[in-house]
Amino acid sequence: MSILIDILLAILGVYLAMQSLLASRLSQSVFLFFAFGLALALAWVRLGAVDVAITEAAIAAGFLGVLFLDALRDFSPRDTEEQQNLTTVQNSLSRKESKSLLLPRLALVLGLGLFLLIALEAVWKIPEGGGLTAAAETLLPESGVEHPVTAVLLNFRAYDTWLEIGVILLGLLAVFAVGGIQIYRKPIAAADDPLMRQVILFFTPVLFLFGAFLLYIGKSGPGGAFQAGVLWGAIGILLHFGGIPVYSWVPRWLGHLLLTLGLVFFLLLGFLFMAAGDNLFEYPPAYAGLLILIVETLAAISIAAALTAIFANLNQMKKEQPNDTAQK
Amino acid sequence: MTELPISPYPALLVGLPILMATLSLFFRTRGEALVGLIGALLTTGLAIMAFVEVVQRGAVIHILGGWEPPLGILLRMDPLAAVFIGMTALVGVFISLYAWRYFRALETTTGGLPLFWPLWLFLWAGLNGLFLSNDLFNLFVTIEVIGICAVALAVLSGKSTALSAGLRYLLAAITGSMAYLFGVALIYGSTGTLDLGLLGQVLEPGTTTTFALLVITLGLMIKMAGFPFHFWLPPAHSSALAPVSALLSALVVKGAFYILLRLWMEVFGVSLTYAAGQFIGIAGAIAVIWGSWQAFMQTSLKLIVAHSSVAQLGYLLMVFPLLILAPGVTADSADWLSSAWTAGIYQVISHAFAKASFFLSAGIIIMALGHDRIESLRDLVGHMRITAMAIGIAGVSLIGLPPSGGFMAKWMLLKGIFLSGQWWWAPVVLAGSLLTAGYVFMLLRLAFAPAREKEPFRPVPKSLEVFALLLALGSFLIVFPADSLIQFLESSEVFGTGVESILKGGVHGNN
Amino acid sequence: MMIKEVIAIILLVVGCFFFLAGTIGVLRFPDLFSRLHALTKADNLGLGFIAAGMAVYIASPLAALKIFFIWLFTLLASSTSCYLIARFQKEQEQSKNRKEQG
Amino acid sequence: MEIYQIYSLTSAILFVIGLGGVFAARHFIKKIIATIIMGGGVFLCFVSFAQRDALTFADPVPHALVITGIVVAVASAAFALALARRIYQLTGEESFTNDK
Repeated sequence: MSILIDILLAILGVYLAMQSLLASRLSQSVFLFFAFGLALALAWVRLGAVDVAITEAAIAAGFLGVLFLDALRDFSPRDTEEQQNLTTVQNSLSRKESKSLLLPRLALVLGLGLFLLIALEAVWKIPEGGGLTAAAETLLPESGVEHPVTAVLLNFRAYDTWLEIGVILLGLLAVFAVGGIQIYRKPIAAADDPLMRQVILFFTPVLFLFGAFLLYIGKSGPGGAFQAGVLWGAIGILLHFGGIPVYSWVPRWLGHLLLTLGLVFFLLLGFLFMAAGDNLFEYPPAYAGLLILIVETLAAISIAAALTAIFANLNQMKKEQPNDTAQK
Repeated sequence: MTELPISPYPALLVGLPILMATLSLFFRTRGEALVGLIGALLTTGLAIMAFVEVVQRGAVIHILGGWEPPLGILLRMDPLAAVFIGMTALVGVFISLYAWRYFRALETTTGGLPLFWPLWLFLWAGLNGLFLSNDLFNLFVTIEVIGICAVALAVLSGKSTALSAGLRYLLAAITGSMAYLFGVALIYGSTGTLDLGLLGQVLEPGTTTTFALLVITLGLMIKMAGFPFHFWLPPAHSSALAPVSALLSALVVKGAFYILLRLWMEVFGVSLTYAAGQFIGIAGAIAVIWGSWQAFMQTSLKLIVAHSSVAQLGYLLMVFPLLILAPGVTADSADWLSSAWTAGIYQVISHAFAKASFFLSAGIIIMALGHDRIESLRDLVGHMRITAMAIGIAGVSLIGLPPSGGFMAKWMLLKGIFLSGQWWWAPVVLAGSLLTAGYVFMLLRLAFAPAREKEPFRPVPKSLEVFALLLALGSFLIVFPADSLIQFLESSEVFGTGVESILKGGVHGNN
Repeated sequence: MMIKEVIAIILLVVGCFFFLAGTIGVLRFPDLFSRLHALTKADNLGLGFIAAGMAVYIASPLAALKIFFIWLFTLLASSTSCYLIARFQKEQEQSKNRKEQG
Repeated sequence: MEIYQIYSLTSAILFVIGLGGVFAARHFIKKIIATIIMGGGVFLCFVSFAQRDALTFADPVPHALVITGIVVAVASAAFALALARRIYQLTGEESFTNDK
């Protein structure tokens, strides 16, 4: 019985993935992709990966979904018209064009099919590896936290996590590199709606509390810096939507401080203990729990700041006026 | 594994540039550049100290968090990693100095470009992290750091051609790293470890391993622009700003090659067959011919140099068929392995110096002329003696004429080819060199030709030209310490080894 | 089977019925406003029944409180977004009308 | 058939769908979505093996890796989106003009 749910979920996931790529309209594509993210989050829950589920729902489906929706506002209106034009044009063109496209498409489909078969065989015939559950279980008491995933993230493989916080900052720097550092303008399409403002103001403390809860609970259960950071980031994004660009209130140096806090503190703490001991990120077991909590809090603040800034910056990349001459 | 001495350098090599990068964020244009340059100089100093440490103590490790593999992550700096880190530092410091001057010169026209320094230092940290990493997943994180930095740097100019090329580059990079990560997932699932050293011992041949090898190789081939995945490289490299182009082609693509080399030699030996080596060699051979021919056909300087990168990376791939031994050949009897390794390493280093110099020179010419159409190079010698010299010297190294590093690489490659009896690669090497000579001499002929009309050569800071020349000279100077360098490398576990492919159960690992 | 399970199952079935009705409404109704109507009203009711069913099934006050909050927040979020979508659509139509007239 | 096998097979399918999408889709946004679907497949693969190797709890290492991976993938996707929007802003192009 329970396996039926998994099969249905798997089929749903594959269907949504296919459809989001095949959908003729861009908005359909994005909404189906949203649904795909949520289906994937369900799959994580089925597989007992609650941490991953929260992360997926919050950042991959939630944050990324918001970015895509925001992009839709820009791309979409022309896209629908173009699609209609395209279909009429295609009917006349398709004869000519399909011949030149048929062969590469056939090759692509055949190649992918073959690749899929080998891939399926490879995952089907995978030998039992055993994983690292046993090792993690033995060393868990020394890590300073009770939740194994947090132990891996912030102690056993803290280096990866540190670099990952760096990657989020880099993502923001990259977005800056595209559009220039212009986060201080007013948001585009801020809601002037009184109801939305009220709801946003209501949700702000709720989200903050929930984020803090996730941060604290990460020590012993699913939750932690990333999930909390995304929730706090959601506050910034919501406020931005509600016409309150929190980011523009913050002076430049403070903004950069918030952005880099997690990364730099994590590293400096690592260097500090490296000076005392042997290795980077080696925490004394007695203080490990406390240190991890501090590192996580600062990381969550940095992640929240970075996500807010990414959104605020992307929000401004609206095409000012549809340039009709550029469009063929 | 733990018997190797522990050293703080590996951690510092990653940590310091990132610290300086975040610090530089707090300053505006001039201050950012100053902090960035200081960061670059400090990192170079650190890299040299780390290199000396490895020379004195042999391979060193750093056990991050004090947790040993398989649960923890190990950084390992063996002579091979040390050479790559040293190369990055030497090339990087000249590019940094050039960039410092270059952006100062640009400041008057564009008001300066922020973000170059933090991104470049992040990139440097990523490269160091990649060369040091001994963990499959950590390698993924480092290539992502490198990928995002590289694309962000490539689009810094903000021109729409650069953005378009950048998006293509980014999509290729993400696809490549996802393919790589799929392989990592399968490897982890079948072995329960991510540590390269442990994997080399426990990995067993089978369908899953072979498929993992296939997707990892495909992913890395996309990342290093190996044929037929080279499509993103020429537009991305040619549309970036000069110091960035130099970084991208001299250093970034080498990262993927380094992982490929390490994984093939240290981890996937059990699944590699003779045919796999031949396949990747063919891809390299096609890249050499195709890239050189395309370079020959271009009419703008940066496009020539960018296409030439495709060809020069092809030579790197041609090392693999020599390292994968035919069935029945043992590693002891294969006396060409050392030559093949030397060829690979020297190709990496000499290409890094020569190509960086080439791109920096192109940047100088663009700065002087406002464009880089090659007809305008007429009488370059008369106007910019030093740049012309840099182009000439770097070109000679690319062709592989003695006594350059490029010559050393190609000579050793040919030596390996003939010793191993795989003579069919030899015409490719020679044809590639001839084509390279074609476009390099075409450029030089123009440079010496008398000017038809007065081209308005704007004055360019002399120091820029000097840095480009020094890099070009570097591609010659690396030949002198060759003996001691090879000796040093031979103390690395992996250097000079080959993969014996006798009676290995895997199916053909590559197509 | 215990009495609480029976109650839980009944509540869940009723919840599913409303979800089904809401989904059919989204698929079959002709325009955006009636679709929104089906979606938010029927689905929120359905979610409420399912939440109640789960609360009865788990039978722990703390969990019941959590489930209640889930329902409450969903209610708030979905009614706000419903209102915003409807408003957006209305504005679009108005501007379209103006364009056609002017 | 174990539960994890359903998901590991699905992971391969998703990976291939995403891979195909990266090459075949034309619109920038769809290409970006395709890369994320690819990533979703890869992460599913990791987590399905974590469930297989569960003792008292599921293998935490893949979970941690996947969390890292998701965040990294999202950062690059946000960057790609920024590029796509900027290109559209500057040129009005929604797909690579000389795409194969």
